[in-house]
Amino acid sequence: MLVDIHNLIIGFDGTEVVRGLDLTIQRGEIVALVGESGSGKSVTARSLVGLAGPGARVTADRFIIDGADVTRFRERDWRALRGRKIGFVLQDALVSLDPLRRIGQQLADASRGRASRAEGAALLASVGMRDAERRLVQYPHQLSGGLRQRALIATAIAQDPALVIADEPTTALDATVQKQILDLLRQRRRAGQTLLLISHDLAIVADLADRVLVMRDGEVVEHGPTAHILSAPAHPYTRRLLDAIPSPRSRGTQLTTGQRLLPKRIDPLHVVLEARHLVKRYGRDQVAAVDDVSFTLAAGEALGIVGESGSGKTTVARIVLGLVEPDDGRVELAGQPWSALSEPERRLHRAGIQFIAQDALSSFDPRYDVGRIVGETLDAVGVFGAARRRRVLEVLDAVRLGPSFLDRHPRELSGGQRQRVAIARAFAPRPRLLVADEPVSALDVSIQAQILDLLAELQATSGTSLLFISHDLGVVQHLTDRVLVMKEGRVVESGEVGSVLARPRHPYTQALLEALPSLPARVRQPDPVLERSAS
Amino acid sequence: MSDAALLEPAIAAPARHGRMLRQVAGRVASGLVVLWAAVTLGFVSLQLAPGDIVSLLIGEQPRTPAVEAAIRAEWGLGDPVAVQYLRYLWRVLHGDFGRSYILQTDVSGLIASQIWPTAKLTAAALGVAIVFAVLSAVTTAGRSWARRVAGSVELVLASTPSFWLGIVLLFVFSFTLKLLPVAGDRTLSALVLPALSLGLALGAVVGQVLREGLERALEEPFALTVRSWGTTGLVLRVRHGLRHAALPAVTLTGWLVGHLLSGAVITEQVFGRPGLGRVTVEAVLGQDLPVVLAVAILSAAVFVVTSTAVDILSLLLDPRLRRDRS
Amino acid sequence: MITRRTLAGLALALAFPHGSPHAWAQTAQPRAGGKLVWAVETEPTTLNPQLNGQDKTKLYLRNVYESLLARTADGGYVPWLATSHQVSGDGTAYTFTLRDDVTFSDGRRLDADAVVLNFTRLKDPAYSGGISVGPVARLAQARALDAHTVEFKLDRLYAPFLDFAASLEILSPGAYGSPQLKSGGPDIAGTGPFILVRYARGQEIRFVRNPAYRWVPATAGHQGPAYLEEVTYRFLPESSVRTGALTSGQVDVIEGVSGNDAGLFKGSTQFSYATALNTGTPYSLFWNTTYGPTQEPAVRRALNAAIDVDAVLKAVYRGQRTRAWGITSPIDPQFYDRSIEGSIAFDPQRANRLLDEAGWAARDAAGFRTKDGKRLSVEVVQAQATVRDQRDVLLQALQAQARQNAGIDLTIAYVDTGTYADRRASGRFGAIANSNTPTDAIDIENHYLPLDRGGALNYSRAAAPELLAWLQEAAGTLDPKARFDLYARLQRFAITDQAYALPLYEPEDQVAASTAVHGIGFRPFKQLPESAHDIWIEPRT
Amino acid sequence: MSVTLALPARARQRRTPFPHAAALFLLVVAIGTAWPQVLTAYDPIAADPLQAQLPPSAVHWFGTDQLGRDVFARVVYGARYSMLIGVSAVGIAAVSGTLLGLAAGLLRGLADETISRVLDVVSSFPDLLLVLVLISFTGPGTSNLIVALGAASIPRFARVVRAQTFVVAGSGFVEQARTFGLHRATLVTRHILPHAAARVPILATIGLGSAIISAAGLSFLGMGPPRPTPEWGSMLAEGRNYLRVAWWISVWPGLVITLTVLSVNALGRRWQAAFDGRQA
Repeated sequence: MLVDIHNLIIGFDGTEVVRGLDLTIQRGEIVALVGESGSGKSVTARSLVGLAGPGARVTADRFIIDGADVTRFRERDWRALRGRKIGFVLQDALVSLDPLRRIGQQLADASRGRASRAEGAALLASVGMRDAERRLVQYPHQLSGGLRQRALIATAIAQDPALVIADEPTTALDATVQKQILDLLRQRRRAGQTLLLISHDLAIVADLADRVLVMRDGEVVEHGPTAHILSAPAHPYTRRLLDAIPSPRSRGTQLTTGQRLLPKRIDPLHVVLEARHLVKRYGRDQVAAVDDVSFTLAAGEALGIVGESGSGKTTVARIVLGLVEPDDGRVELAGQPWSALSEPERRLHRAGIQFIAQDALSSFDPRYDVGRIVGETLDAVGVFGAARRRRVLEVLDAVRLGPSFLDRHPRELSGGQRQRVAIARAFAPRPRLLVADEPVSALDVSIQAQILDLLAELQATSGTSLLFISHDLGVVQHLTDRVLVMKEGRVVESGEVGSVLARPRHPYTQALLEALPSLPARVRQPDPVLERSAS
Repeated sequence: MSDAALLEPAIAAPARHGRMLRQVAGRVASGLVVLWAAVTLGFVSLQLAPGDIVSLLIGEQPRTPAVEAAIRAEWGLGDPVAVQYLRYLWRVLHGDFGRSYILQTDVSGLIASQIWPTAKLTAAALGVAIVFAVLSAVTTAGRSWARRVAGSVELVLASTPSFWLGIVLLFVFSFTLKLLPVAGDRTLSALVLPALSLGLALGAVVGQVLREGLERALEEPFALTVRSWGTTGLVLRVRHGLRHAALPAVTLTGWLVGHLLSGAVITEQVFGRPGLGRVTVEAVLGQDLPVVLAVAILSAAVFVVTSTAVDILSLLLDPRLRRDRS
Repeated sequence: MITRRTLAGLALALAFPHGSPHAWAQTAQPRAGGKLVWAVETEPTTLNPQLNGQDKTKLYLRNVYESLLARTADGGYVPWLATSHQVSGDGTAYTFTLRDDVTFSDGRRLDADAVVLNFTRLKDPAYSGGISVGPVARLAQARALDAHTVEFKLDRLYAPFLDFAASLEILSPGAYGSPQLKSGGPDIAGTGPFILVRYARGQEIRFVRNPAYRWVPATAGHQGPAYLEEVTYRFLPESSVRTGALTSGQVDVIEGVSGNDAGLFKGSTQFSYATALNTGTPYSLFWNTTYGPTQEPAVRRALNAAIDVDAVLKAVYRGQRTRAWGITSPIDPQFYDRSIEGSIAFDPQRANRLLDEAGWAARDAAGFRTKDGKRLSVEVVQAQATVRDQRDVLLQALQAQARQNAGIDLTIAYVDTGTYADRRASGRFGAIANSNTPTDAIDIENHYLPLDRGGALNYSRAAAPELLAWLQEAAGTLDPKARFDLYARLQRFAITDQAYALPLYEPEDQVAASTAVHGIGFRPFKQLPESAHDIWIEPRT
Repeated sequence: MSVTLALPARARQRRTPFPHAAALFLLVVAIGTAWPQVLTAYDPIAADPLQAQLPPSAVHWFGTDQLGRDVFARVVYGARYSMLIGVSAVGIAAVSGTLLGLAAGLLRGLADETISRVLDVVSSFPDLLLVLVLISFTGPGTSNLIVALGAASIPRFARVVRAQTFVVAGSGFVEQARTFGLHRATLVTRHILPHAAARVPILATIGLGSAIISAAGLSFLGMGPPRPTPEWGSMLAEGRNYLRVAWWISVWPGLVITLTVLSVNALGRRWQAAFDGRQA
């Protein structure tokens, strides 16, 4: 047995963030720790290399790594263990590798100066990097995200450790790149590498891990073989996590409750938004970020734009919002010119088109409380005084935030609550069109589920059209009616969600779909425990 | 495929091409503009100087028409202003800053003879500042009590006027303990107190920036990665952290070189050291404009040189600023 | 005919705690070699000794530049570059016979033409500015009678001329073609025991021994070249810094010791300390008689009575300076009339009574006297460049005295040299404080001749006809007794009757040195520190 | 010499020591500035030659100086000049700097380019030297000192405000606010100005510390108010020659300058920490 931990407790300043955790890892096995943010999974992983953090108090009844009792370890013992017995891979190598040192230098550092140039190149080759010699003299920022992550993995295995811990190794990556990294880890597993995988995403671990531990609030709520946990989860939390993952199957139902959504009132004859041949170029070389993009959006309809980073989807959103002028093409709102208007003219109509940004917090004036934030959109429609207060309370109530939130400051709110405030603000002036740019991608999956349910509900009840930008195919197919797949500024495929995703014609769409991790089918059981109130 | 997840890619990649070279070139160009502005300012101020040039020249001697005529002829004051301006530019281009009316001497020669003691003092003070900053930052970053003590010491040092620090150091080390000489610029020991009183305040400020940078670097995810390789704390601090922290500190230090120059003005006065500072003070008090302006132009030139050096040093320190080779 | 001044003067007013400078020399045998570092207070405005009016620079300029005759303690003249001199019976022709073995350090020989060139060029205002209207203006013609004889002719008798001609520093003829002529410097060769090799402004001035030097004046301590190989004067304007530099061994000698620091060296076994009062006009505050309230004699008298000079000197200089009373130095062997001493009494009641009677009876909110709504305000204009010897502190003390004792607002304006010249020329100032060291009554002429008649330093702008009459009469006679009486009358008139000036203290030189340094002395008669020719250093063990 | 302490920082690192002592000390300085006679009965310019250079005692708490003036009284009255010069200089710099920076940040283009160039030229001189150059034109004196010091630190404020204006104008909430259809003037006054200028009072507080040091330094060099004005820097300069025999003449004013600047800096940084904490 490589790792044997019994009753692990980790505390900071008297607060226990991990309680009574048992973890065993056999050689050659892949174990996954799964949980949402704050579940204690990362600090557990870090405690395995003695890096739980400054001020951490780590105790355990039994804590044995490769036969050594680490409860008596001092710093120098830990240093001897790190890298040699346990390698560590963090998410996003852009910040997890020293940006000021060359890859080759870092490989040498990681092997404690023992790896020669040739060995460094061999290490890079072993993680699937071609041109290894050239990569050695490059800096992390000169590599693409996937290559960087491979280089980071190479540093972790430089001293051929018995165990590699990968903490969210693919979180910051695009779906197709994410798949490549997962394939690499799968390869290493086949080569007999022991792996401890930390993730918030049950789907990612589904076809990689042998065993799964599901953590919540510092405790393991359920553990067992992966297939078993995923197909027949015993603990309600596990079930809720699984249910919260949007998928083709979840279309038309609430993710949190499984209940049917209200039917949408789509009026295909009433076109709210029409974009024609939009083109936007940037930089001195006039590279087209958006290249001949056209679409229409009907009243009450939800249109998804999906694509990886750099596909131009955000620029499209900004053009639609009138924040960026297109170089060519035009945008019309309800048949009236929009992109052709001057800003003062546009101002008169801005109340009808509202925006929800990915990062809700930065979209709030830091000096404002919730009441002022939500009320500000009502300036444009001339609602002041008591009427404004009434409307603000109304929309806050619609997003399940009570009057007590009125004078709260956004900094004091959780991520989910902030996004609710943003949604309330967007709906306050009763817009005809809502543009949402990655509104849920920074949220944990259970919170994401709540927000998606809320958006679906409000859209259906208000009849507002929705332009929904996302990198996440799962979210898009859950929420939207039609979809545009963008790549390098162009629309490569579009149509009804069901048909596009069921029968993708463009190879890129197919690759995106393939990269989606799939969960094994399971019998859906309605959850008896209702979602906790957001407050 | 682009790196940064949420950046629109078209903006970044080609624009980075040669950006740094352009930045350095731009820096030098704006430095030249600064120098030209300083030179022109010099000419204008001579024209606007209170009292006419002749009375400045005559100084304490009684004024007779004969004396006046002799001086007018000697200084060529009859030409049109534009001609005088062009001649002035031409002279400055050739390193000729004219004559000091009051000191009866060549300004360029005067400045040249004063540079060395000032350069010695500022270099020593810069050394003190850097050594203090690095030691204080590396040994105390991220260590709760030590950083607090060091932080307080730095706050006090940064709040202490260098001239008073100099006086106190003199009182303690020279007058009371008689360990170090009061004045002079010959022996190395005579440089100790001036360099300390000039350098410590700057060292304190740089030290704070360095420590903060170091602490920020140590909290970066890569620090965790590096530690997971089994690297020792000191290696992490020196090899990885210091370089990150050095970026803002180098920028600050480059800016502080100018401060050292102006600080030298006072320090030289306190310690009775010769140098540019003393000449400057006397020139300012005597409204000896040619000397003041030459010193100003010189310090602007020093600024241009140091800021270019800082840009190049940043380039060496941070590959991300260099043009992309991939 | 050789005229020798036989009037008894004060021999030496030196304060040598360990005896005379020669007594130092007896403790050991003089030794050639070594380098000396001497910290001095005053930076030269120019190194050309003919143009430089700063007495504090003479101690090092004299290392290089020499004059025709030297003086003895009693005011007599002895040979130097000239072996003898004669004055015609009517006092209008002066003949000097030069040594024939003197060379300048640039290799040129000292001959009659060189001396004539020195004197005639000095008359050129383009070269010498205001100096051209000084004593040299009396010179009608200078000519070489032969290679080694020079004759100077005056239009009419001018008694102080010999003092001037004998003391003018002789430059090499090569100097007059040098770009350094006005600023002075290594290019300007002299005949002295040392050669100027380096001048770095604000830092130091360095001299090396002139090995060819053979022509010492009769007053010198030894024959032949100087003992020291090299002597460097370092400019340290702050007195505390100079003191510290000497005590920490950074320098061997310092000049200018503050009253506070004198005690450190007096009676010390490690250091010697010597002082000598200067000749010439004491440091005095000259009240402007043509501008502002000081036009009224009553105000000037009140000012002189309101200031407790003794107490102020004691506080500022800790009792280390000598109170002055008259128009010339108490050590002047020829013309000092000591009956003036004690004639100005500190008497605040009198001061206030005088002012009340003069109509300055009202007081403003700040407590100052006023008349017709105008404050009784006198502005002392002081050139920043000439502040030394804690005179800024002294002026502040006077300011406080005037305010506290008589409600007079004495303001002090520190101005740059150009402004100072403007204010002086226009007469828009309340008072100016100054001292200067010329001897043979040239100092008195400087201060009391009308502005347009050679009164270059007539700060009180006094133009009473008596002054001109007395001074012309005195300059027109070679009878010392007659001159003495005339200057004594002028002194009574200017100080006691008219209160043109308030004499404060007699400037002096203070020299402190490590006891290893021997042979530091003061010039006979003129009392400034002598050149480094006789100085030698004991080998350090 | 004087160095600005305004540095980006995170809140928890800026727990400055002795805030209460600093506030208390500044209160005393403020009293000295407003009502010096509350703290001392002596006249700061009354000289008594017979009482010169007395060491500190019950009668003269800080001793007497070379002219027999009470050093404590001079230090107390000196607060007025040092604070007047510091506060006025910083006020000039803060107001003009904020306006210039906001103009550059909002107008962009040619206006920004022009303003930035001028600021570049001005700030390429070390600030004390710039002050010296200005003084060599205008001559020494209190008001000249204030103007020169103020002018020299305009770039410090203008740059921060300009950069901040850029950041705020491009930030999420301003972009969001544009989508509400707010008028440009509303946008600037409601969302941009308060944030762009938010740091100005803090900068000013910290700038006050360096202004006091610079002012004292210039007075030390003889460019401040004329004597016998009891300005701290010129007291230091006057007392320097008496250091060996009467340390108290220069040590007290120096100590008071240091404590004042230290207090201002400590409070300024605490404020900055709190501000950064709110921002984070």
